[in-house]
Parts: sequence; structure tokens; C-alpha cells
Amino acid sequence: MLDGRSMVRRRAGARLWLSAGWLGLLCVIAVFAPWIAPKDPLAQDLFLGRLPPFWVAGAEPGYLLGTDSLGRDVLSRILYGVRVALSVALVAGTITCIVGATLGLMAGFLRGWVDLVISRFIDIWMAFPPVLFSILLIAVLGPGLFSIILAIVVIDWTRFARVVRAEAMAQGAMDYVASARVAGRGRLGTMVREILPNVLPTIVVLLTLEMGIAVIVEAILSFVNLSIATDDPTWGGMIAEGRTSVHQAWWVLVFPLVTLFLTVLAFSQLGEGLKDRFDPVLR
Amino acid sequence: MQLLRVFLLRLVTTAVTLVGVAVIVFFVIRVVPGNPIAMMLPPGATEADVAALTALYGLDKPLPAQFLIWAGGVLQGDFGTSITTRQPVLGLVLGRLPATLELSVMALVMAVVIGGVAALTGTRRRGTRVEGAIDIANGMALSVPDFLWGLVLILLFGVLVPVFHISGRVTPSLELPFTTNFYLFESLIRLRFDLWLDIVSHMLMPALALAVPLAAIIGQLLKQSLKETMHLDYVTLARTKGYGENHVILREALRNAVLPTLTLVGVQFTFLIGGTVIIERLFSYEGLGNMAIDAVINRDLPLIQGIVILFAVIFTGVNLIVDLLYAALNPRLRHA
Amino acid sequence: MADLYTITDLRLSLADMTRKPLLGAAPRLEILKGLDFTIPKGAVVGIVGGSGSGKSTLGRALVRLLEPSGGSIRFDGTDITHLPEAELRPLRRRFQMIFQDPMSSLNPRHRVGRIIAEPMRLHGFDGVDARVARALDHVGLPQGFAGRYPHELSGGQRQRVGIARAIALAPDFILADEIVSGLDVSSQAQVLNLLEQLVADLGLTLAFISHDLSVIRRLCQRTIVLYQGAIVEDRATADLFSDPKAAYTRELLEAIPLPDPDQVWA
Amino acid sequence: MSFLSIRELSVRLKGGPPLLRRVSLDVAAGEVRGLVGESGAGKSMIGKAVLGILPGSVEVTGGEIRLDGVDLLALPPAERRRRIGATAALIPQDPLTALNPSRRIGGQITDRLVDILGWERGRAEARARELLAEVQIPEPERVLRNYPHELSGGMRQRILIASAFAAEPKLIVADEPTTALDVTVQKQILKLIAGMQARHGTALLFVTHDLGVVSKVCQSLSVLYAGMVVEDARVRDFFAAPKHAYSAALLAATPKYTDPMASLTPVPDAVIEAVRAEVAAADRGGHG
Repeated sequence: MLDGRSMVRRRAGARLWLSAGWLGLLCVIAVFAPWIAPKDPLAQDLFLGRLPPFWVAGAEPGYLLGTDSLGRDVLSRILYGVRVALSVALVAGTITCIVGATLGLMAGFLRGWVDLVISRFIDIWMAFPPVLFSILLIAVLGPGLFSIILAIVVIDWTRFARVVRAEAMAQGAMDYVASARVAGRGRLGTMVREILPNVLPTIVVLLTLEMGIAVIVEAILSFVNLSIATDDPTWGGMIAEGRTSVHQAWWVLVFPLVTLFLTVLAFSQLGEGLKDRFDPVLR
Repeated sequence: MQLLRVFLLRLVTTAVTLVGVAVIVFFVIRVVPGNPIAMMLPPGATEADVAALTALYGLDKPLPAQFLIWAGGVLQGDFGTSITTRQPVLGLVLGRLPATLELSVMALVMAVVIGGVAALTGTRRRGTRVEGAIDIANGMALSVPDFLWGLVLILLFGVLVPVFHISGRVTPSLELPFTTNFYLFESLIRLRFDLWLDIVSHMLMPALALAVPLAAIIGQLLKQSLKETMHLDYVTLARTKGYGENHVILREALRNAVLPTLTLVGVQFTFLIGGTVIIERLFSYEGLGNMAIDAVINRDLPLIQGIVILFAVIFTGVNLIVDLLYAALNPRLRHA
Repeated sequence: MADLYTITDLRLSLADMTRKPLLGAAPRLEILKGLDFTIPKGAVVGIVGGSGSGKSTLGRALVRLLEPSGGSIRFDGTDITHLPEAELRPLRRRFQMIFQDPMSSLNPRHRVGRIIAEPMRLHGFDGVDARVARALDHVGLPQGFAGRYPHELSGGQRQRVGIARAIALAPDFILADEIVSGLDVSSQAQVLNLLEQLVADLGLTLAFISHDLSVIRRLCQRTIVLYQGAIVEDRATADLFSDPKAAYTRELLEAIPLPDPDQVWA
Repeated sequence: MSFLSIRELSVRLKGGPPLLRRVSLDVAAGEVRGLVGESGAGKSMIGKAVLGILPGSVEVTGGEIRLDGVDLLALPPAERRRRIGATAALIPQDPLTALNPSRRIGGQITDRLVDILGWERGRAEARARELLAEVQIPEPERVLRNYPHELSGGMRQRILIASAFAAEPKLIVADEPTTALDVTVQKQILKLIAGMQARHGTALLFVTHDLGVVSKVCQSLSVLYAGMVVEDARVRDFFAAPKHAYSAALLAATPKYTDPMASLTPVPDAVIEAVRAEVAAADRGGHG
């Protein structure tokens, strides 16, 4: 039988499992990187610089994905890079989500002066170019994992606040909110017990999206050389190096780029998949 | 009357926003630990340099006084002097602005065309494999940001099939007869198609990288909006009059579906302009964004402030224009 | 019989933002223009009017979802006109509301059992589960429905859940705002019969808002006719139908198409 | 001879259950036929099938729809569209959403005349003015230049009626045209439709859930349950004595203020079960 809903569900299921699988794999790699990585990611050997990946003529055994200009093993650096990427994604994503969603929910449901103040801040934030803002913040705060996380939270809370605010406003106009009032529920209770469950699917989608964005922001900051300590392997740092030598050694750019691409895609698809799966109205 | 009221209200909030931006950019740089003068100076500066610079910027005064001095200057068009180049900030910034504007507008046009075609095709062929393919492409394009698309394009069209330039704004060996910095525009005016082609070939990849996410957003929003509109009674009524699918989409649905898309595209366009910062870096394109990153790396405080303010003016300006456009296209407001 | 509600010179206006001048306050849009009436304990009162008559606004003011801008509403001796939300809360158990659109008034992410139980928990009822079961029983829904989501029910079933939620609190007063206007005639008849039965069994006071005089005729002892925010007629229902005094009431009555081809409908 | 003749029309959700079960009905030239049933009974679906505006999620599985003797379902799509546009029209339910908000009223009345029937613009505009006067709209000249949002709901419904009669169609489908209106406005609009129908001699297929409305404007009616016609009768006969138990129960459930105790009687479960069994039997017969 060709039922539209079941087709949507099957596609949602596939992307949910694929993306969850990829992210699960990354988690395992992050934890066990020292045991999995074939080489020391920091070990340089100028005699083994710019070795191609294993299937290209001139490859060295042991360096599966080749080496960069300093002779460091690309594969090992990618595997170690997972650690920074994932910790930024999970920590920065979660904190940004909590801060932004709370402010958005308050603005959208409580309205009045709370909304006025929060909306004005959102407006001001929206007038900053986010990439420049983050680069500026890192320059001021100094490089490091903590600075990156702080910069992401400070800049990206509006992503949540804007959307959640609009959603909370729409939900606030529904009669189930009026009926909660008639039942004698207070404003805070209504916000948390009635509105929040209806906004949650949107928040989940935004959260996973934000985790992907956090990985990108870290990569961008590494790319302009402002991320964490320079010799720690990060995907962004590898991409920056790969970009400069793209005509001589494409593999230095391609492999971290593909990893980054898949990770970002997986995060966003995970969110969409989760939303479809746990929506009681769709189920 | 309504239109005027909306416009004036927006003008006021825009002013408030810009003041907010000015305050924040000013204090963020100074309040956070670290000596701003030390930040400004290149390594190896002497005590005397520090003292001179401190006095020059009035940094011995309390912060609010400093802010007022700076803000007063800004209002008179004086954004200070760049530390690294020793030139007025305003001149530097305005010199780079055309490059960034041309890139952004080109990206916007590409996004509207690609997104619009995707939305119309998806609507025309709804329920078929074509729509499914468009949805999947949109989903991919949407979840991956411009930075990654830029890298992918560099690999595909700069390395794998090297057909476009992936670095700079124009081939350096070319003689440029231009009097303005709007190269793309001026080359057309002067009928120098050889130069125009070279410039386009440089811009195409960065512009496409910027356009892809926005195209996906336009494609998705407009298609959804069109699909909702196609279920409305006036569209059904048009069908009973004997009109075919194309006519119904283009004449009955499109105009009404564009309105809700438009407001969101305004915000998204400012994101696109924000994206030029990293995309210009990626493609070594000599625009405002590339200059901004250099300014941060060189700790050129006045230049950073100037660029951020300019971006904020552009962003709020774009939003203002979109709001007015929305009002102008909406018959409810136009004829109120 | 004592009066449960005493409404005196009730006024309600909203700011008309579409005609706000450049500077200064927006003009006020008068929705309710000085209403006076009472609702005695145990009465079933119909409130009827066309769109824009202010009947729904009046209903929402009665249960204090809206705050009046003038006049007073006394509920069982207490002036609730401007009572702040915190002081209103303990009173709220006693006046309940059933909404027009059950799809929007039932939280889509809560199961039916929780929707009925939650208000009781808020008011500190004990034995909530047993009370939910009894409420479902009262409105003729099987116990298994407690585990369902609103979107899994039909329109008539959803409206029964709305009724169950209201009666579970054992209120003194229920406001029913156009509760059958979205239903088919067969479910309409069922829901109305149910409501009639419950009002009699539980000794409730009911205000029934509707645009449909035929339904009012069946259910209500007294009818208030609203036209553009003012009461044009307030009488015993039987009298109102046999001898309408106000021109608007007559117009309303004459416009109703009876299921009868011989009706003179000029 | 009947102008619209539907024979054994079956429609179903693609890959799903049937929505119309071998529906047959006739509308003679100049006749008004009511289509009555509860939501989901398929009454609107019949109107949509006649006008060729079935949603993409449903498909016709059998039967024919003869409009002026020509089977619409046998025509190629473009030809069918043109033929429907030239001979039939729709009066939609909700006047607030049935006019395009970004187009002027004038163009929305004349477009069919100019684009489909090939009239000259001037002639079409003159016709539009004439029609607006006929539906008692003051200042037709000004209204033609208005946008929908500048007019009240009642005015918009009048415009939609005028627009439906613009091309002198032989058949009009009215899909719950007064459900969104107050009773007092409903009365005016129903009288207007009935008057126009009589003057122009148009056949009218009147979809409604309200038996009261049927008794006022229709000469015959079809009662539907689960996509099946359970009763087909002259209006006078029906209200005197409905033949089918389900339609009798439907009539008893209809509110009637003159006799409150005899109206609003819930449809008995036994009646529902009986009519369901009937539908099931018909389905088996249809497949066997």
C-alpha cells in the first residue's frame, strides 16, 4: 500500500539511523583515538612530506590517507580532530540551546517588557556579521577551547531565541493555553508544562543544527588560525593547510573536508529524523 | 498613514539597534581583560609608542567619555585612523565596500534564480520524483553552510576541472582602467567584456558558495508557500474557470506566495553578507570581509570598529528595505 | 434563587492598532457597551448573537480570560472584575469553560487522561485517577481513551473530553462557547443531550453561547440576545420565541431556515 | 433531459478506501438539486469531480460524468478544462479566501470571459458591471477597481455569485456557499442565488449539510452516507416522509426551534449500523 505517511516515515527512519550511526562512530573514535590512530598525529617527518593516499602511486604503506607538508599522518590527525569537533559541538550546542531557547520562550510567551528587552537584543545581535563577531571575540578572549565555546554561545543564542519566540507566540494564541488559565495554572507553569512540550520538536531540530554549526565555527576559527593551540590537530586547521597546498596535495584538503561535510550533514539530518519520529501528531 | 507609521517606527528601532551595536563593539574590545593599546600595537613597540597612542585615542579618560569622543567622531564621518596603514578608516572601508557589495548582490541574484526555479519546478511537478529530488537537494544545501560549499567548489572547479578562478578578484596582470571600485559594473558600462568575463570568472565560485544555502532556503520556503497557496479557494476557483496548471501557478499563486518568503529572505540575505567575511578569505577576494580578518589579526582596533559598524548599517538597511518592499507589494497595506 | 453572577454595566474595549495615529494612543474599539444581567444559581442561560456581537468576548470576560475595562462582574458575592490572576486562581475551580474548537483547546502533546487530570492536580484534588475515570464515564467515553492523544479522536469525542475536563473539577458554573458549531448534526445532538443531562444531574449553572437559536431553544430556560455589543433582549426562552420584542430578535428568528418546505420565508 | 448526469461514479483515495461508491444522480436543466450528508459523506467530492478539481491524492476508479451529453472523464485534460470553464461554474464556501488578495475585483470577474471564451475586454467589463448591479452591489464601477480586502464578507460573496454567472453557465456547483455566514446574511445570499438561478435558468448542484437550507432552495435532493447515495427524492416528498432510515434520523437530528422536543434527536446506533452494513454489502456486490 502506498501511504504517504508511511513513506515519509521510512525515509525519516533511514536518515535517522544513518546519521545517528555516523555520529556514534565519531563518539567512539573520540574516546579511543590514541588506540585507533595508526601514527602520532603530531609527529613530523619532512622526508615523508606530502605523501599521497594509499591507492595513488608513490604512497608509503602505513600512511593510508597520505601526509601533509610536514609529513604528519592525515588519517591520525583526522581521528584526533574528532575530539575537538565533538566537544565543541556537544558543549557549545547544548549551552547555546538552553540559553537561547529559555530567552525565546520567555519573550514569546510572557510578552510585555521581557519581550521588548529580549527582542531589542536580538535585533542588535542580528546586526553583527556572526563570523566576524566570533573572530573578534576569540581575538579578545585569546584562543582555546573555552573561548570557542563562549564565543559560540554569545553569538548563536539568537538562532534559538528568534525561532522559539515566534513559535511560543503562535502556541500562546491557542485555546489550550486559555484553558490552562481557566484551570488555574500560573504563567510559569503554563510556559513550562503546556507551551514547552509543543515547542520542543523545534528546539531539538535547532539543537542538532547548532551542533553542526558549532563544528563549522570551530573549523572556521582554525582556518583563520584563531582556534585552540595551533599544533593540536583540528579539522579546520587541516583544511586551512590543505587550502594553501590544494594544487600540490589535494588529499590534505579532501579528507578532513569530507569528514566535516558528513558530520555537519549528519547533525542536521539527525534533528529532522528525531522530530519526525517523536512527534505524536505524526506517529 | 499606516505605511508612514510603520516606516517611522522601523526607523526608530533601526537607530536604537545601531547605537546598541556601537556600544557593544566599543566595550567588548575594551572591557574584556587585556590592554587595548597593547592589542593595537605590533609586537616590539616601545613605552613611548604606548603612551603616545594612549593619549592619541584619549584612552587615559574614563570609558564612557572615550565612547562619547569616538561616537561623536563617527557621527561626523570620522572613524579614526587605521593602525596598520595609517590611513583614515572611512576611506579604507569604502574602498573595499564595492567589492563586497558586488559579490553579495551577485550571490543574491543567483540564489533567487536557482531557488525560484527549484520552487516553481517542484510545485509544477509536485508528487513526482522531480519534487522528491528537489527536496533532497534542498535539504542537503540547507544543512551545509557556505564555508563548506566554498571548499567543495574549490576542489571541483578549481582543482578537479579547473575552469574558474578560485583566488582574487581579477587577474593581477590585467590593466584596469577603472575609476570606481565597482569593477563588475564599470566593466559593463565601459563595454570591456574581456575584463567583465575575467571578473565574473573570479566571482562565480565565491558567489555560488554564498548563494547555495540561500537558494535552498528560497526554494524550500517558496515551494511550501506555493503549495499552501495552491490549496486555497481562489486557486481552485481559477481552475474551474478553465485555466491550466502553469497559469494557475504563475498568475494566481506566485504573487501571494512570494510575500511570506520575502521577509525571511531579507534576514537570510544579511546572513549571506555576513558569510562574505569567511568566503572572501577562502577565495582571497579583496573585499571588506578579508580586510576585517586582517584587521583582527593585526589588532587594528579603529579599523575593526569601522568595519563592524559598516556591516551593521548594511544589515539594518537591508531589513528596512525588505520591510518597505513587503509593504509596497502587499495590497492590504498599499491601499489602506 | 440567589444569583451566581451579577453583571453591572460591563464594558470592554480594545485598542484598535490599525487606526493608531502617528503619535498618541490608538482609538478604543468598544466590544461590550454596558451590559447588565444576572445568572441565577442553577439556571441555563443562552447567549445568542451574530458575528461581531461580542458574545464570545462576553464569555471570556465571565471566566476572566479578559479583563473588563468598566463595570463589574460579581461571582457568588465576590467582585472578580479586576481581581489579579494570583487571587483569581483559587476561585477558578468554580467557573469552568468549554471551548469552541476542541482541537486547539486540548494540548496536542498531552494524553486525554493528563488533560483531564491536570486541572484537578492544580487544585489539590485527591484520588485524581479515580476521578478521571468517573469523568470519562460521565461523558460516555471508554476508559481506554485516557491513553489517547487528541488527534486520535473524532470531533465529537474531543468535545466530550472538553466537557469531562470542565465537570471533573465539580464547578458551580460552566461557560460553553459555541461548543457544537463545528460538529455534524448527529454529534451535535449527542453532545447537547449529554450536556443537558449533566447540567440536570450535577446541578450546574450553565451559560451557553451560540449563534444558533434552534439549539438555544432546546437547551436554555432564558435567552440573552446580543447585537453589536449591547443586550437587545433578555427573557424567558419560550416567551422570546413566541413573541420576540426586539427587531433584531425577530430578524434572527425569521432568517432561520426550518427543515420544512412549507415555511414562509420572506 | 438532464443537463448533468452522473452514472456509477466511483472515487477513492489513491491506494486507499473508496470515497464515492457508484454514485448516480441527475440534474435537469434549470433544476436545483441538494447534496446532503455529514462531513466525510462525499458530498463536496461530487462537486469537485464535476468541476474537475479533485485533489491530487484521489482518483476516479469508474463511472461517467455527462455534462450536456459529453462524458467529461473521457476527454483529454486540456479539452475537459476548457469545456468545464465554458459551461459550468463554482460558488465557493468561504468568501474570505475565494478571491485572490493581490488582484483587483474586475479582473477576477472578467478573466474567464477574456482568456477562455475570447471576449473583447470592453465587452467583458460591461458584462461585469451589469452583473454587479444584478447582485445589488452599489457603485459597481468603483468596486471593480477594489482589492478584496477593501470589501466586506457579504459583498465578496455577492461578487463570487456574480462571477459564477458571468459566462451564463448551464450548471453551477454551490459548495456550502453560506456556511461561513450569519443566518441573517445567509438568508439574503440564499435568496439572491435562488433569484439569479431562476432568472438565468441555470441548473444548480447545491452542496450543504443543512436540511433547513435544502428545504428552502432545492427541488430535489440526494442524501449521502460514506460516499453512497442512500436516498434520492423530490424535496416535498422527502420532508413529508423520508424513505431511508438514515435520512429520517438525519432529519430528526436537525434543530427546529418550532418543535424543540422533536428535534436534535441523536441518530440511533442501530440506524448507523444498518447503513454501514448496507455500504459493506454494496462494496461486496461491486467487487463480486
